Order: sequence, then structure tokens, then C-alpha cells
Amino acid sequence: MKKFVNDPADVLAEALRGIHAAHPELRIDTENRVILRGEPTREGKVALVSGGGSGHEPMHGGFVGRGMLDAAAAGEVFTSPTPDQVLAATQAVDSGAGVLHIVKNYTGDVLNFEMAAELAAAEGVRVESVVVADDVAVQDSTWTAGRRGTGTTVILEKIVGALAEEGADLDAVAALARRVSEAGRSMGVALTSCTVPAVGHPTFELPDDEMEVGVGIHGEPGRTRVKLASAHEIAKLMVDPIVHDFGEPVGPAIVLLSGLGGTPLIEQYLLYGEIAPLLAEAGVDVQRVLIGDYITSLDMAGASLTVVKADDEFLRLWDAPVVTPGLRWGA
Amino acid sequence: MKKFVNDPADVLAEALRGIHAAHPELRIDTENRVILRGEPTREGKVALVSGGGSGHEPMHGGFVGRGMLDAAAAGEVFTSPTPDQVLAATQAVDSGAGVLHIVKNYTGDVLNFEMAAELAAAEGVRVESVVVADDVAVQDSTWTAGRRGTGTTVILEKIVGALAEEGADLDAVAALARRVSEAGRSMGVALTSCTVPAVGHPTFELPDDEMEVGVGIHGEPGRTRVKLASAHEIAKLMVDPIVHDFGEPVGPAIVLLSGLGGTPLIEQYLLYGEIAPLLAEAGVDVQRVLIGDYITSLDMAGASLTVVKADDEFLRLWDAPVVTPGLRWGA
Amino acid sequence: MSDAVTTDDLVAWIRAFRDAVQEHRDELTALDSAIGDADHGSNMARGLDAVVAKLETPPASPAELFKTVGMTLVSSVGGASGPLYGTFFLRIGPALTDPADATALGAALRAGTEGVVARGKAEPGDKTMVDAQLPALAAWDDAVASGADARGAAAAAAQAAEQGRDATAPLVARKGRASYLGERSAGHIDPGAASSALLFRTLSDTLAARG
Amino acid sequence: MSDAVTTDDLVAWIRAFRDAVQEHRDELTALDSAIGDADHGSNMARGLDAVVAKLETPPASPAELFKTVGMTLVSSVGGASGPLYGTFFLRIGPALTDPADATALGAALRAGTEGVVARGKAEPGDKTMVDAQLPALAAWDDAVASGADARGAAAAAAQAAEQGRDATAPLVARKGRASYLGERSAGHIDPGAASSALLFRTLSDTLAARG
Ligand SMILES: Nc1ncnc2c1ncn2[C@@H]1O[C@H](COP(=O)(O)OP(=O)(O)O)[C@@H](O)[C@H]1O
Ligand SMILES: Nc1ncnc2c1ncn2[C@@H]1O[C@H](COP(=O)(O)OP(=O)(O)O)[C@@H](O)[C@H]1O
Ligand SMILES: [Mg+2]
Ligand SMILES: [Mg+2]
Ligand SMILES: [Mg+2]
Ligand SMILES: [Mg+2]
Repeated sequence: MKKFVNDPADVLAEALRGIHAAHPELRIDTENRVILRGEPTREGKVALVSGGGSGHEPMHGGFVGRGMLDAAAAGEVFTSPTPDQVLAATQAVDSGAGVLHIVKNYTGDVLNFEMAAELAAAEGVRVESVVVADDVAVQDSTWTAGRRGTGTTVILEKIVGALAEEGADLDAVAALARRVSEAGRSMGVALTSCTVPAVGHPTFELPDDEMEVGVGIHGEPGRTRVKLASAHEIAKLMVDPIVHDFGEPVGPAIVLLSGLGGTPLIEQYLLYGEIAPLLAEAGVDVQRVLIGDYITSLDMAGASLTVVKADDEFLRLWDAPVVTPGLRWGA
Repeated sequence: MKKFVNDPADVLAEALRGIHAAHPELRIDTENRVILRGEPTREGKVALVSGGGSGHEPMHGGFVGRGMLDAAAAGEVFTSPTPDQVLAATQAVDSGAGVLHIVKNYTGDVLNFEMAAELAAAEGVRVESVVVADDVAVQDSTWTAGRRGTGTTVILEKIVGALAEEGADLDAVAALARRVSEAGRSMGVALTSCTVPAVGHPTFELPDDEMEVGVGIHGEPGRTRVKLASAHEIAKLMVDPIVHDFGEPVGPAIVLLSGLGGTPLIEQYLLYGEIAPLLAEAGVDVQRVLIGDYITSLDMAGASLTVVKADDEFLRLWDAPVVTPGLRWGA
Repeated sequence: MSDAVTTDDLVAWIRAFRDAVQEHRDELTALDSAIGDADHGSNMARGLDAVVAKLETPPASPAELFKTVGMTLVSSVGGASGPLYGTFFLRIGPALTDPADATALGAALRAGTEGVVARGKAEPGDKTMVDAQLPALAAWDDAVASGADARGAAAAAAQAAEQGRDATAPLVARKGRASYLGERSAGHIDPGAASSALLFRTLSDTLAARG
Repeated sequence: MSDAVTTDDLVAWIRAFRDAVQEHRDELTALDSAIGDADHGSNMARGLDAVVAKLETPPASPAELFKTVGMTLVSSVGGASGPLYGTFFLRIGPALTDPADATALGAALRAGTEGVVARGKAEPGDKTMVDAQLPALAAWDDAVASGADARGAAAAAAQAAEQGRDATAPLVARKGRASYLGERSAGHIDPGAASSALLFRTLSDTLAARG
């Protein structure tokens, strides 16, 4: 395993140490492994709390800051955080206006956030939850734990964070979060496996001439394994199921093409050069686009595409100022 | 080779297509492979032109925009651009106030930019050049082509871009560029080789238990190959030669820890957690820090550390607004 | 009554469960690599290490023991298995008489599994830990009905859990992370079923060792 | 004069150089992988393909030919080899009589190498293309002094260039990207010296084929 690590058991604690050193504007609750804004939540502002397994950086800790999250609970690598962690985050940022939990739809995340929400409610904190389930690779959601939550989470955190910053109340914030969540679809492709530090070897074996289509961000195998294809063909494998899943014409949209951690930017741009015309052809009118590593899967070579159907409110809030380690503009 | 590519010969042209699609605020001169700001250079503003081989994204094209570069010439992968490209970039952005060429110290870059500067001068454009040579891995510069230019380039482009934006003249801009260049030192470590798309296999073979210390950003082998070490030990291998090379106490500094393309952010933060205390111990007073993929080497797993001794002017200009795909704040 | 299971026995069980999970840690992770995300071994090992650390202060009763075990798992494991195993133990405690005979212990274990089902909504055949637990409980009750003591019931349960574990292999997962794989999840044993088989095997071994 | 080298011969040489570089492309890149950045083969191949495309319109004179070759290499190769090989050809043209005998061609080639040295400041033994070119020029002059015609001189030069190429192996690089390697550059042939050996070998082959 070729990684910058010491004892694999210490990866999370030590990464938090680095985040602390690099971002004096944030606070780190070392014991609970929670990343928080430097300032307490403004009176009356609804707080946004997210979290999940580590290994997806900059998500979520890198999205803590003005205009986005108030706190993020960092689980072990690929393991959702515990209720204690989420509760600590929730209590630390509640100003009395309530807290929105942003949860990606994995059994572990859902159960742990659910328990945390129950505990927080018992402590008198008003909590609403939104569960993001945007991964179209999971086709038959009747027979599964439902779709996984992936890239839409990033876009949701930005948009809803902006509304919370404007002072909207918890119901309005939660309602918007659900609207964004429902407007998003994602699809990922892996060219290689990732390697979990505590395991020390790749999660799955992928022959040199194959790739995983519909891979999950935890390095779970995808729906199908196919022959390695050109960027042009891969773009189709990503765009088609998303467009098909929307069913209706998409129109204006916010698009995220995220590298999964081991794919350099030059390839991401090349891939986007193939994706853009396909989206246009399919009637997706790309209003805003982000390209880079925003939701990753450790060192996996691959990419995920997210399309969020966007109305004017989404776009206005998208453009609002944001100041976080992972996303910054307007300030 | 597991990459998002079509024909490896088309990587650069197709990546530029993606950049064009993703960044409507920029202009792309497709024929000359130059990335330019959307707006012509403001009357009286000195223009900054950089460039180099591709494969280091976001450098340089991702640093084109307000407060940083005016244009970047993109060579083939790991091959410096030709004089024609640099000339086209230079002529396109000169407002009459002259152009600063920011060149990394590699024979190819130096020769091609030199020829371009001669051609531009013949066309009546005033050109000044700064050559960045900050890589302390190259010890004996008397017997080499001199030190390579690496991470200091990014910091220089930001700081000097801010001064140019303020309306300083070419001499002042060039003088500041030389000051920044002299204030910077870098050191890189590779855990794996990169794979050049046109080659299709790794540039060098690195056994599972070894790493390259002092690797170049073109995947050139480093100065020494040693046993794979812990993040703690690697941090020392990066910090010590930099601090030693400064010789004098460093004091206030701007620090960049850049992933080389295949190293995920969680590892970069973990590594920085080891670097930060070592810098503090050595008397480096880190005033600003950037962590992420800023100067890469295709898909290489590895990282490079850059320390720029910073005075108040550097810090003021660092904090000035910048709006580029790769670096953005204050606007 | 020689059938009585004491707090000490139960503490010994939890310690044995930790040791078994540590021993099979890489195996559990390998199972989770095939159809999940390669962390079930480290998740369970981390949680049970934390549990055993807490047991330095010996619990006074089974109720206290299982509250500690459950709470510690919930707060140190994360993932799907943290809340599910946590709930399992949290539900056992209150349902247990002290000391417990085979019938009482069987009822308490059933309360645990019912907690897992209530939390996770898994049905039999969904390819989860429940598919090792339910057959174990059924075997337990059968053994008790045939006159077995706790030791005998636990032995029968362990064997049934292992059969249940193995029977998850051909199933297509419908819960948890493996469900995303659809048909491709078939052909692999469920990691949670494997750790649950260890749970019953170590209970049986502990009661057997006690003589 | 049977010794006279014509524009057509020189065009044939450049085409043959392109073909040889294409044929040895991976080899040149492999040499550059060992002590550089694995692009010398593709750099030279790309540049010479562009050159040959330009030669669709046949040049009227050696001067025109080499201006086209030099400019095209400069504007399509990049890297260190673009300006250096570009300068080489740009300097040959003006120095050449038309048609040229062995002496004139030797002088023109020398002007080319002097251009490379002027641009790149490499000294003999720095482990660069110059270490193949200088011995080739010396051998050329010796052959001419012994009465050889262009064909004979080119044959001697090609052999000397190949010896020069091989002799770069033990050297420690002091110019170009390989110099960063220090002592570790020893033990590998310089890629630019290898392409320069092809340059002289194809000249020799072209003149030999002409009969
Ligand atoms: N809804 C559920 N009900 C019961 N057991 C479940 C459920 N979802 C998952 N599991 C169990 O959890 C195991 C996975 O645990 P683990 O790998 O630790 O968590 P995660 O899936 O979050 O990475 C599965 O093998 C399965 O037995
Ligand atoms: N200063 C120099 N003078 C002469 N030749 C040089 C010089 N620097 C480099 N070279 C030659 O250029 C070759 C490398 O060319 P190439 O790989 O195409 O460019 P780059 O080094 O920019 O990747 C070296 O093998 C060497 O022969
Ligand atoms: Mg997990
Ligand atoms: Mg090169
Ligand atoms: Mg798992
Ligand atoms: Mg090279």
C-alpha cells in the first residue's frame, strides 16, 4: 500500500490534525471527530450538519464554513459516524433555530443519523433530516436499501447552506433540501479500485482491461463490469442513464463532474469535453458546472457525474457567497 | 493504461475542449492551445503569460483569470510549449504595457520562452521573464541545468498577478516576480510513477516498498530511491532539505502542499499534520497555506511541499481577490 | 441450578466474541470487500475492543453488562453494524433474568434479534446478519423443547447460525450496501451473517468451556 | 560531379529520418523514461510528421528545405529537442551551397551543431545530442580529408555518431532534464544522442541508396 500514513488505525485522527493545522478558521472537536465553523452559529440561523464515512474529502469537512455547512461529523474511513458524533455536532451548532441533518442514503448513515436525531430531540433540539438518494446506478430501489446518496449532496449543501445563511426557518430549509435532493441524479464509473488504509490492498480486483460502471463511493462494486472503453463511450455510459432516469426534459441544470481521488484533472476535463455535448443533445441546459475532486473514494481512479435540475432559486442560492476549504466564491 | 482518454495523441486538444465547455468565462485559442481570460487586457495593465507542458493541471491554465494569469500556453503532455504558442499568447494579451513571462527552469521551457520573447520583441512587445528554480532536490546546480521550477510558480502567479491587477508597471511586476521566485523552495516525493498517455505504461518502475525522494514534476526520477516510509518520516524528508536550503531563519511564510494527482486529499491533510509541527519547530511561521492538487504530475501518487518566505507585501497581494478555475477568493 | 448462566459467563462470552472477531477480522473484511466496502472486520474489531476496554470495571449484572456493550458498540462502530449490533445487545439486557436459564437466555437473544429487525427492517432471506440469527434462535428453542440446557441450546444455535451464514451465499441481497449489487451479490457470504455466526459460536464455546 | 548532393537527396534524408524516428519511437521514449520524462520519442515523431506533411510541396532549394524543417520543428515539437533540432536545421540551410559536395555539406552540418551548442550551451561530455553530433562531424572531416565523397563521409559520420551515442551511457548528465539525476544518470544512453545517431545514419543510408 503506497499511502501517506503512519499507523492505518490513526488515519482519521491524524488527518483531522492536518485539517486543524491548515484551517485555523475552523474548529475541530477532536474527541468527537467533528469539524465546525470557527464562530458559533448566528442567533436564529438554522444549522446544517452533515457527515459520513471518511475518504470522500473534501466532502463533508471541506464544506464547513460560511454559506454551507455548520458542522460535519467524520466517521472512520468508509464507515458512517456514530450517533454520539452526530449528536455532538448537532448540539454544538444549534442556535435554537433547529438543525438540518443532511444524510446520504446508506443503511449505516441513515441508522446512525436517525439515532442521533432521536437523542437530539430528547435534548430539546429541533432536527429535520433530508436523505439524499441520487445514484441512478441503483436501478431497482424496491428491492434494495434504496438509491445511494452521492454528488447531489455537495450541490445540496451549497444551495441549502445559502438559504440558511439568509435566515430562512427550519421548515423552509428542510423543504428546499428535499427539493434539491429530488432534483439530482448521479452516476459513477471506476477504472480502478480504491485501497482502504486499514485493509492495505485494493477492495476489488479489476483487470487491466475492465471497468466498473455504477460504482459506489465506498468502493462497492458497481452494477456491471465492462471492457475498458474510450472517454467518449464512458461519457455515454454516464449521461444516458441520468437523462433516462429524469424521464422528463431536464432544462436548466447545475452539473458536477467529480474525480474519485486518483484521476487527474486533465482527464476530468477531457471527459467533460465528451459529456458536455451529450448533455446538450439530451436537452440539459448546463447553467453552472464544477469539475474537480469534490466527492471522492480514497485513491480510486474514476469519476462521477451529477446533474441537478435547477430553477432560478437554486441558481441564485448557488451563486451566493461561500467560504469553505473545498468551495469558495463571492467572498 | 486506465485513463479517461480516446486517442492518446488527442489528449491535449480534447482536454482543452472540456476546459472550454466548463469555463465559458475563459477563451481558448484552439489552434495555438492557449487559454486566455474572456476579456481583453485592461489598458495599461501588464499581462502575465505562463505555460509549460500539460499534465500539471490546474497549473497553468487553471490559473488564468482576474488577479492571476492573463494567458497560459499549453504544451503537449510533459513537453514545454513551442515559441509560436507562447508568442500567440503574448501578442493576444499585450495591452501595450508589456508582458511578463513566467517560466519554470527546464531546458525546454527556457529555450522555447526565450525564442518567443525574441520574436515578441521583434514585433514590438516589451517582454520581461522570470525563471522559477525552486526545487531543492537538485542540489548541485553548478553541474546541472539548474534547479527545476515547481510549486513556487503557483504562489508567484498569484502574488504577482495581484500586483499587475493593481496597475504596476512591467519593471515593478518583474522585480516582484524575481523576489518571489528567490523566496521559494520546494521538495517533492513520489510513491508511484505517473503514466504518460502517449506511452501507456508507467515512466519508471517503483517497487511496492520504495519511493522516490526529490522527484520532478515530469516524472523524472528523483535524487534517491529509499524504502517506503511513514508519513511522519516523509514529512521530515520534505521539510529538512527546504529549511536547510534557506540557511537563514525563514519567519513568516506562505506554504503550499500539493498532491501530485493520484494522492487523495485525506492523505494530503494527514501529511500536512506531520509537516506543520516540523515547520513550526524550524522557525517557519506559516501565515497562509494551500492544500490540494495545484501542481500535479498526471496520476502520480505523491506530494510536493513549497515554502515561500513572505513579507507583508507578499501577504497583502496573496489575500487580494482572485477568480480562476483553480484558485478563487475575495470575489 | 447448573443450567444458570451468570454475569461472569456472559462477560466471558463477550470477551470470546471479541477474540473471535479479531481472529477473523481479515476474513470478515474480505467478505465485505466482495459485496460491500471492506470495513466490517475493522468496524467490529474496533467496537469490541472498546467494549472489552469498558469491561475492565466488571459489570454487576447482565443488564449492566449489555447496556455497556450495546452503548459502546453504538458509539464506537458506526456503519450499519454499529446501530444493529448495538441494538441487539441493548435489547438483550432488559429481557434477561439473572441468573438466566436456557429458556430465559433464549428469550433475551430473541429480543435482541427483534431489535435488529425493528431497526433494520430486514426480512429473512434479505442476506443480512438476521439470516444467521433467526435460524440460531429457532434451533435454540427446539433444543430447549427437547430438554437441552443452555450449553446444549447454544451448541445447536451455533451450528444453525453457521448454516444460516452459509445459506446467505446464494442469496441476492435486499438490504444494506450489498443490495446495490443486485444479482452480483449472489455467490458470496454476507459479512454480518458471518460475524453473527461467530457470536453464537463463541457463546456455545464459552458455555462448553465452563463445563 | 557525382559527389553532388541535391535538394532531392536532402528531402529523401529528412523523410528517412522521420521513418527511422517513427520506427525507433518507443525506444527513444524508453531511453527518456530512464533519465528524463518519457517524451523524446513522441516529441521527435510529432515534429517530423509535421515536417513531412509540409514537404508535400517540394522545396526549391536546400535553403528552403531546411528553413521549412527547422521552423516546423521549432513550432511543433516543444521541449528541449524542439528548439535544439530546429536550430540545427535552421543553421544548415544558409550555410549550404546547392548542389553541395562533401566538404560543403560537412561545413553546413557543423554550422547546425554549432547552432545547437550556441542555444543549449552543452559541452562535450555533458551527455546530450551534441555528444553524437561532434564525433560525427569529426569523422566526416577526416573522411573528406582522406578523399571520401559525401557518401563515404556520411558512412563514417554515422558510425561515429553511433559510437558517440553509446559513449554517452557511462556519462553523468550535466545538461537537460537528465542532469537532475546526478550520478543516477550514468548507465543510460542519452535519448537525444540516440536520435542524433539516427540523423546521421539516415543521411548515410540515403546517400548510399542513391548509388
Ligand atoms: N437493514 C439491515 N438489517 C440487518 N442487517 C443489515 C442491514 N443492513 C446491513 N446489515 C448487515 O450489516 C453488515 C455490514 O456491516 P458493515 O460493513 O460494518 O457496515 P456498512 O455496510 O455500513 O459498511 C451486512 O453484512 C449485513 O449483515
Ligand atoms: N542544453 C542542451 N544542449 C544540447 N542538447 C540538450 C540540452 N538539453 C537537452 N538536450 C537534449 O535533449 C534531449 C531531450 O529531449 P526531449 O526529451 O525531447 O525534451 P525534454 O527534455 O524537454 O523532455 C536530451 O536527451 C538531450 O540530448
Ligand atoms: Mg462501511
Ligand atoms: Mg519533456
Ligand atoms: Mg461495510
Ligand atoms: Mg523528454
